[in-house]
Amino acid sequence: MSEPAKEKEAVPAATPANVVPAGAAAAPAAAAGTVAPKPAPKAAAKPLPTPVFNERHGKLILNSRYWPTELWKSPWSLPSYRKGALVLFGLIAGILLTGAAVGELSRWADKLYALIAAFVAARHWPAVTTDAVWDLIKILIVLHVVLINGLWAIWWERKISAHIQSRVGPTYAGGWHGWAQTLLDGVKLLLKEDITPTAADKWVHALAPAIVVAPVIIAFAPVTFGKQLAAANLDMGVLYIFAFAGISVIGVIMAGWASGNKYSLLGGLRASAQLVSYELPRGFSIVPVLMFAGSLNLSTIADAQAGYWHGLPRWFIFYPVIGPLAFVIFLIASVAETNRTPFDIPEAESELVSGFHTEYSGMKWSIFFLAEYGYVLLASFLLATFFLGGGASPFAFDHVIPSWIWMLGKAMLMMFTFLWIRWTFPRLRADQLMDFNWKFLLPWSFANIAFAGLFLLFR
Amino acid sequence: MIEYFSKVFRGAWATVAGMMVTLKYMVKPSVTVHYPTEKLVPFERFRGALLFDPGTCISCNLCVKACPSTCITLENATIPDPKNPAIKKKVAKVDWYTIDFGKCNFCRLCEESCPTKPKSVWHSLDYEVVFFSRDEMVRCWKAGTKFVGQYWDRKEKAFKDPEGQIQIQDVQARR
Amino acid sequence: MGIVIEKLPGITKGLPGGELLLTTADYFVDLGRRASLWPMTFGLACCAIEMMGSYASRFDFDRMGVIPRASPRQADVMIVAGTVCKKMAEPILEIYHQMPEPRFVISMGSCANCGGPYYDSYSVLKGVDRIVPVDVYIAGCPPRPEALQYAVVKLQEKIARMKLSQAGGASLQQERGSRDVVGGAAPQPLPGSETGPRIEVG
Amino acid sequence: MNKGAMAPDQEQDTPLKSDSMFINLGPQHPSTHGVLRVGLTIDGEMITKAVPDVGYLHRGTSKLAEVRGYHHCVVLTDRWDYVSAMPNNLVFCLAAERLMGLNVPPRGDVLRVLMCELNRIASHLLFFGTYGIDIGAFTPFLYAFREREMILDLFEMVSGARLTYNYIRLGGVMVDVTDEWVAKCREFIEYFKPRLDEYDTLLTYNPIFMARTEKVGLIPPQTAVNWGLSGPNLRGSGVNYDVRKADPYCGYEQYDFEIPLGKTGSCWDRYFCRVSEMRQSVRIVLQALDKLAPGPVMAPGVAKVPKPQPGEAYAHVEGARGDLGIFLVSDGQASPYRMHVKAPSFMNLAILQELLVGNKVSDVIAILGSTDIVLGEVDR
Amino acid sequence: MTQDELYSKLAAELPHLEKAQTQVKDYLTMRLPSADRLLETVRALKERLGFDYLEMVSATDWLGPVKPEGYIRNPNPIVFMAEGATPQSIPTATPNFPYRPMIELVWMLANIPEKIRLVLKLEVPREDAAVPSLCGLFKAADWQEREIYDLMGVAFTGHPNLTKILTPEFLQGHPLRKDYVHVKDRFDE
Repeated sequence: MSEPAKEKEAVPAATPANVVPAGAAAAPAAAAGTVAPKPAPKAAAKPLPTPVFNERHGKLILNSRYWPTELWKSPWSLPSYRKGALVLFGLIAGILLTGAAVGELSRWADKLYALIAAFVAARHWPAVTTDAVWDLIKILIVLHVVLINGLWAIWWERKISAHIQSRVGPTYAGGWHGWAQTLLDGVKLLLKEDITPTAADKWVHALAPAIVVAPVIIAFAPVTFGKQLAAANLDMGVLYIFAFAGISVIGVIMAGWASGNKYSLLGGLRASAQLVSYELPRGFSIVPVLMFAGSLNLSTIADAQAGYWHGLPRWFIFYPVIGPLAFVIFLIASVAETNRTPFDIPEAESELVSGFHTEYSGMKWSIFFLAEYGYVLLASFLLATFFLGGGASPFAFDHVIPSWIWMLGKAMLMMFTFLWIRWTFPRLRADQLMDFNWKFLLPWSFANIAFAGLFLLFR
Repeated sequence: MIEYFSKVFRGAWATVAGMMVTLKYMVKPSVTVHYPTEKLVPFERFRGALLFDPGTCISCNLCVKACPSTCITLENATIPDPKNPAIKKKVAKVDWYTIDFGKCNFCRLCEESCPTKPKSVWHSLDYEVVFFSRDEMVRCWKAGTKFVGQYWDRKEKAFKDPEGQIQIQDVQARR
Repeated sequence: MGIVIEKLPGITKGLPGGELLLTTADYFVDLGRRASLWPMTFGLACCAIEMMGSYASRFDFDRMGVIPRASPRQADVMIVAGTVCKKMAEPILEIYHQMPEPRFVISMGSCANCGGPYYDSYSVLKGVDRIVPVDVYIAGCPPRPEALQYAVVKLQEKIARMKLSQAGGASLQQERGSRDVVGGAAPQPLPGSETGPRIEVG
Repeated sequence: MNKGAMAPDQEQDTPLKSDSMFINLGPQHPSTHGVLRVGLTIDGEMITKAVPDVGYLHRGTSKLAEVRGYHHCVVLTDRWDYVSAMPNNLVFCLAAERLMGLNVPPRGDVLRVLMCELNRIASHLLFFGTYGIDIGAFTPFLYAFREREMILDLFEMVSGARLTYNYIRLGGVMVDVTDEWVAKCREFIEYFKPRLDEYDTLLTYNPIFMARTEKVGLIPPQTAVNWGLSGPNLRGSGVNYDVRKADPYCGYEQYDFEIPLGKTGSCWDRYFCRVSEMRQSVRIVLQALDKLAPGPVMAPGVAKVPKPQPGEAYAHVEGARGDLGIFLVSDGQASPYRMHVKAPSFMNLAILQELLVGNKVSDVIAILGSTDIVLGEVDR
Repeated sequence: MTQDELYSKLAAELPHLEKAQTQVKDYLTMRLPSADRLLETVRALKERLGFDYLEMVSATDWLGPVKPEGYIRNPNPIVFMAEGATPQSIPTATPNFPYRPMIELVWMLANIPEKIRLVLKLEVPREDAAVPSLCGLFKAADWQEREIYDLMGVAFTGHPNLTKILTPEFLQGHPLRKDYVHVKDRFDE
């Protein structure tokens, strides 16, 4: 069975010469009655037709193996690459143009409010109805920001991670670049069997997702989405957000404990330690911002960064030393707060299977993800507000693009940073995570407050 | 102090350098093959699903002996002896031939041992072979059966064409 | 959700316009189930490497919405990739029971199909369909990643044929005897049935 | 999941402590690399006892080999260390060739070396990727697989399969390589060299990765030798033992390469040994490509059903995971009378029961991953 | 060190070792006359001759050709075929081959700095086969001896944890013994 290759190659070359005798020998061969292999090939008389590649079930790639060496040599010669770049450019241009056409959203909001007020007045309803309806609309909008953000962020994360990893990500669901992937995942998860393990504490197990997701929705109330565009213009907005965001950790511990699984318990405990610790540098890192802005109101903080220094926007991140340091600490602490790599020890897939949500299935499980991405969005908006000037345009000459487009753009940029960090780094160990927090982030955030104080003192 | 700062700086630099690597690959074209719409054709030597040509087989039993997992079985064709019709005489033709794809190793030992030219049993390039029941794993060939063979459905007691196999080539190449 | 899926279709069917409603619901339910089949990261042997390969850049399972989940609670499909040994049979059964309905099983490679090269080994289970019902078997030793993707495409086609109004709704395995059953008897997931293929010792 | 599988008597082995807890890792766990089960008894964060439990992939290959022919056994060997099957094929063929007295032609030897080194790169790439996942970095896995697919393409081109090659046969190799293949191989090597530096940026010198793996899972050289470790696990401890140098086969003595050694025997050292071995393998591949002189690739007169003279032979090669040996006994029949596999992963896994004790729970995965075991080879 | 040098050294240091009749190809193979002196010999080899790396522990059952009852026959499930599957070729006994009811244990020791290996052989009777364990000298012997115990049924006296390692709990017998008969379990219906 293991003939030398040379011999094997030699045989087909010799066959044409044997065609005539083989054909003559074919007739008696059928009745020969022996099973011994005959060297004279009787079927060689009838040469087989050339193989036809079958393109019925999809385009066949014959000469390429999609090696990076051939694809990366000249990417612009690939039609798909050109098309992708064009689509991306078109999308950005379209969003900018739409923004320019729509203008400031707060203007439309005022008009809507006036419309409701006129409607209420026309019906002779009590005047408080106007505010009630208006608040209801704002609540619905904020609620949907969180919900739609889940759909969008997961899709975006899958696409971004895929492209980082030389893949393409969801493609088929919904047709265009898998836009409906998360939606369909949601449909499926909604209809999955909802398992409560026998070892679980039934009520706590069911309550935990709600306790995780409710604070993030509540915490979105004072977030500004642009100029004069916040559901609640709270004077202590920063404190409010931090206070509510801290509640979720209770849900995480409940989830870990109630599952009756050791991995979940470990995940829950790790999460509690981590989330509580990282609250501190996260809070302290923005103290310099508050000192410069002199307010806890998010809109005021954003407005305090308006204006330009010789074309460079007066955003807080551009303050020498203090700004970048505060930004980096806040970013790192936010990544840790959202349980994402490199700080994802509570749900470390390779160690704790899925951490505190190991035993959750179906919709309960997806609610955890909704909360996680809600926090990512919240952190992105906070980063944009505190450090990137909120809705301020980066260009002094720009008066066309409205503030909500800039705000959204900056928030998405920050979100991309979150994803980028996640798909680049390995995970820290639990004790190293604590070391990093207590020995690096926290001292430096204190030092940063001192720097800011000195700066303000000698300004 | 300097040591501390240099350590922090080095750590930060390594971190940023790592992020630059991922960013670099993000803007490069992806290497993905969009499988159901684009399909790689395997290389010529690929060991895909086995095919069999009942026309050329001389029923020599070499492939049966070569198979490491005894997934091949065959039976000689017989003709009645002209002198004594009661005695069946074996001829160098195959009566039927089966391959159990459930056991098959895809190791090419059967193809290498096949003495006929062209090969009677050979690896095609078809890799898209799935089954929905155990019956479909056993492919049978008789004289006149197509190269891909048929399977015996025990529930319906009939030979059926395999449905889970997409053929990449219409006529399968053989060495 | 169990009640909604199991009982509601029967009730809806009786209502006026119920059939239409069910058909529409079927469409979306099937769409959702088809588009997001999440397998477990559950490798046994050689085929697991090809399974990993199919998640990797060249073949990118994520395009079809297939992303691996580490916990069986969040998984829809179990890809039995590799030789199932008798010692491993119990954990596999346990994992299968931990998965929520509707759940599917893909048997990948010759070993999982019916023992493959270890057909006469004393410690290898002769096919994973002896302990769990299998939806799709893949030939190959190991199959190429495309073959796994093809199996997922076939599984999606199978899911598209699922109807909410059917009894049980979720379990599709009864539709066709995926176990080696003559006469289409209902599969029994536990070992101990006498319907498996004949095995002789010696 | 996975709860309650451990027998209660094993929990009672430790003296009763109110705060010790039993954790069952596997057999289905995302980072046990297959079907390994480790029973961990922990006291707080510290591991007091670790019991690796193997056999979930025991397929009885040694028993099966006693009724298979020699050519059939090569097919079985593919499936021990399924990540690097070429050295498996090679070691069986070497042992059987010693029994039969076959001499492989030079080109066959060069091809064997070439394939084994390519396969070593593929295997270490898989380690690189999965170790990244163990530590929490997902992207290196995808990058490693992107490069690995190219090697698998090369293998598919020459042998027709992506994992279970059955390429190295008794007396030589299955088939000769073509010029096109050689060109493709060179193209891959040229592409691969700069990628290794990127891996270093991405993972090797990443501060988080180094913090996770340095000073973790230390194996002193004496311990490593006493436990019979081999491969990068042994060399990570600084013991210079490589079968390619210590007991050369297939003409490895003609190649110019170095044996990368670690310093402290930590997880990072073991990891770095593998990454450095990839560079050395690249060197060997380039040399082997230059060495390819025309000639036969198969020894003449290999029987279809070989029946070697009664005798015993031992052959070992440096597989991707270490010193892979085969002890083959023939009684003159067409099947081996006894085949014993000395599997490096089996030995590398055994040390876990000592290595894990005293470490933190979070380090289990880092240590387990750094030993780079393949369960198919552990259990056979 | 070459093999001849090693042989002369062994003859001087450990005279009770004999050169084995069947040499493992390309390695010096020595035979121990009895199990009593195993520990002493290996300790001397380890401490005096530097063989501190236990490479392999193996065992061969010399009873005769393997019994077909040790394998599961899983016929081709083809209903229209009476025979089922192609019968396996079970090896037969080689004439004039010294089959005997003994189990031969094989140890392979290596001296890493000297690049030399030594094979030790020891024959014990099949019934209640027992040899001293090398666990005290080599940790590497731990799992290898368990494997041999599990598959071949050789008891290693003094092993700290001599339990099954590879085969499932319910498997009866030692599969690599030549007279192993597979007992149907609940997974082989």
